[in-house]
Amino acid sequence: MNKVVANADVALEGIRDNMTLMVGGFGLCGIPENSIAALVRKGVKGLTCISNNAGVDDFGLGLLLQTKQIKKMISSYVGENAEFERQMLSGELEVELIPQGTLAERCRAGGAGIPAFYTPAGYGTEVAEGKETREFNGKMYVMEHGFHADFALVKAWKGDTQGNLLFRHTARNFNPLMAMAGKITVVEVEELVEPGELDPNTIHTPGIFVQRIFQGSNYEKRIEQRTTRKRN
Amino acid sequence: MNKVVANADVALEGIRDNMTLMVGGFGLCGIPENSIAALVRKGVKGLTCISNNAGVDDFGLGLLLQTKQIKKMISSYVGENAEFERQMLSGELEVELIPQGTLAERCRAGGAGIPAFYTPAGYGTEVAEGKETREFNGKMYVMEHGFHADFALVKAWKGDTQGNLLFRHTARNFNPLMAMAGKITVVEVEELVEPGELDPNTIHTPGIFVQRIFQGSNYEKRIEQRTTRKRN
Amino acid sequence: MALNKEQMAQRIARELRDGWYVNLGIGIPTLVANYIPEGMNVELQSENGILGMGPFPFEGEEDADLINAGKQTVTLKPGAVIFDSANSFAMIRGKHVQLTVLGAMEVADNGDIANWKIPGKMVKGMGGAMDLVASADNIIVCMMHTNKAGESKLLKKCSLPLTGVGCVKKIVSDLGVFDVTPDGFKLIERAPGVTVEEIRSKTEGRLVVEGEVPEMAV
Amino acid sequence: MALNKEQMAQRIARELRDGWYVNLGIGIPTLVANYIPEGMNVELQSENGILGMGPFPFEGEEDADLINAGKQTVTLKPGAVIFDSANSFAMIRGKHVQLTVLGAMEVADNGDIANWKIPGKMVKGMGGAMDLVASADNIIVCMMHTNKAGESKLLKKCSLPLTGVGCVKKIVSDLGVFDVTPDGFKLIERAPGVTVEEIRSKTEGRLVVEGEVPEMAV
Repeated sequence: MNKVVANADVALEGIRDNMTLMVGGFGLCGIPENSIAALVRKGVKGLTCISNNAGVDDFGLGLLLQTKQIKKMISSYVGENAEFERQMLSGELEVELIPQGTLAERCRAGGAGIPAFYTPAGYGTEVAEGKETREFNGKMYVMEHGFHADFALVKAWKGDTQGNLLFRHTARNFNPLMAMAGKITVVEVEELVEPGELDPNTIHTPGIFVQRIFQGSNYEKRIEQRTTRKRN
Repeated sequence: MNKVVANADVALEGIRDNMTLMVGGFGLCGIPENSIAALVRKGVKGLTCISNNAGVDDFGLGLLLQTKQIKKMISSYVGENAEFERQMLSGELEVELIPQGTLAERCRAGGAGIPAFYTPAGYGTEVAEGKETREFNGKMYVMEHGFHADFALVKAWKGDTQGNLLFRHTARNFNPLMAMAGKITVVEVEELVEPGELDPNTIHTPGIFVQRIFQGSNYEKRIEQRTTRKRN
Repeated sequence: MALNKEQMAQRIARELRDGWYVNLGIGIPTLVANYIPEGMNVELQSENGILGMGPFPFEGEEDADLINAGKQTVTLKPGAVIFDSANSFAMIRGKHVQLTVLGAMEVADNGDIANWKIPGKMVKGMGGAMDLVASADNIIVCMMHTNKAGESKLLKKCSLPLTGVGCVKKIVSDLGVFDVTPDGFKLIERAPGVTVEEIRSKTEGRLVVEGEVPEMAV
Repeated sequence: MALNKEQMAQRIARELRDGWYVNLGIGIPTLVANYIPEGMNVELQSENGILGMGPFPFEGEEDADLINAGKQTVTLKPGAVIFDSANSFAMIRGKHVQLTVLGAMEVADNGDIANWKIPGKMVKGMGGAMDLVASADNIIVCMMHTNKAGESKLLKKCSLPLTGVGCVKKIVSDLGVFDVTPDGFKLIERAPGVTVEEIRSKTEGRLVVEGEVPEMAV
């Protein structure tokens, strides 16, 4: 079951205007750099992007904001991006903000065939407006729906040709959940290996969730907040 | 954050009659042998056990059926056990059968603070009787609630003193999910290690879900169906 | 001649397609694994937590920690993955498994299936069957056409408690292959030497026979 | 004298208990990590997927794949664990985290909190704050008692869009420590040299003062 494709451009074949994409990553950590670059080259427009953040001005999903390819962002936190702010305030960009845990769970639910679930997050706030609320054991909850995407763009550390994936440190974040919920899940890896090289017991994402995988290149892995301490 | 206790008897302190327990394992694979033995020694009665199976006559939860310590079983498949059958048909034992995927998801949901979710499993069958059903995108679903347990009894392969766990092969099954849902989660391991010995990236169950851990002993690991092929 | 179990498994194997993930139920469905065409990539999912399940182990190499959903000792193929039960059913419920093959006691001509409970007898439980039939888009039932008393198992309406409603898409019985259509069981292949008349006489539910129905190659 | 940020963090650290898992929000709450008492086992959870978060890395050892929820480079302690965002919020929503410390723009005397949105200004988003406040049994808000205009942030009713309702249990401000009770903000400690009168004048919500309120040790 070889799912390897040559590169990001091939991997994104079939992406069209107005599609819904999930894009992995938390901040700039664990984002699919190669696939985002390919989206810019491809020039598809009117995209709805489900991604925890919207990148920074000149990196991550910020690149797709510069080119105005994104119609709508569904995120939990978008505050690192001046172009984002400009487009949002001017009404060019639609934004739906949802709690981070709800975002993660909605991706998992979509991938897991769970159409809806209840969470306490956002009850009593504007996030719950228009949503069904309900009491369980004396506490109020909001009903949230599973998310699906036409394409899920995922970044992994290692992956085998069958699509089994391993993530590294906090670059994992939303990636395994979005991998579950894409109709077509495209994965770029830092290291592409043969089946059997990854320990079956410690694979994070089973290949069944992955449709296309490719060896990524030229990872910048930009750090947003370089915080250090002095050796003493 | 050292969670190590001396043995199963210490680990089960606080278990009382009529409590609800989750017990990990699929068939006899990955069952908490030491904790089950300690329950027999302890003699607590009237237990409700949430476990995929009910063991066999003389092993696994079958041991607690022999001693009539179980009042009710919540399981997906119980067909390997003559004593079980006798108690069920005589009305001594209550049995609630639920679909295996629903059982797994209800444990996860309980542990994850999700009070209820929707699944298609069992719609239109007697499993859905008395349960709320609902249509999403033209398909019918059943609302199921999260499960909680007073104690979750879990078997892991390796675990560190902080309760971080690694499971081996299909002995994983329900164990990580039940670990999430126990008010007190008791884990027995084949190998107890120091913090830092397990790779942070490949730990299956983070220690936050575990309250007590001990080094197990004398694992029988009985095989139910020994199937082999001949060398040729 | 009615098909034997191996032939039924062989016939079902012809439904497999390259790149599919498949869940094979206990019994005859398990035998399908032996007939995956050479060179075709099909990965077997076992709902207790395996993708890429291999054959039984060599004698002496059984591992108590590595069993399939039927509690049999198995092996892992290179590239296999282990996961927990929630993730396993996430795959199943989320329609990531392309084909489910399972046995049944009864199937109705609207696709209802009953395979988990006989009232008054010992109830063993549904295991993962209810999740599988409620979730899969592609379900093949593999079963004998009649029960031991000679009564049809392809019915107008199931008499036993249901496992799932309107979900079965295809049936491979020892007598033939049937698509479940809005008009009932549509006969698409006959077992070698089995007549349409015999099938009709042993099918209680609505049977659709259009034109010449070919004999299957065995 | 009102507390400075470090003193506020120090005071909050006194709320920690051995064996707790704690989520520290961005800003002053992050500083609490520097004051965990010697010998006390407290593990820090970062909602982007770390349990057992360590201090910032030494210069030159930053790892782009290892950041905290504030996108700062961090390290792992021995015994740390990494997990995905769904599991992270499973911990939070499932009440496995014993204490959440976070900042706020406003808190009401019924425990409502607002900290994510100022209408008309740029909206950055709630991140994980709504999940945290809706889920945790034990939430400490750490904030300045008044805003830059000198207006109270401890209110009868929040004026800003809410992050969560009736969830805050305790507030550590630069002027004092308050329990959120059915009767309002109950002053339990004063910052050194800060009078009850000053606190009363800067607290818009209902303030409860019973007997002598001690000064905190700094």
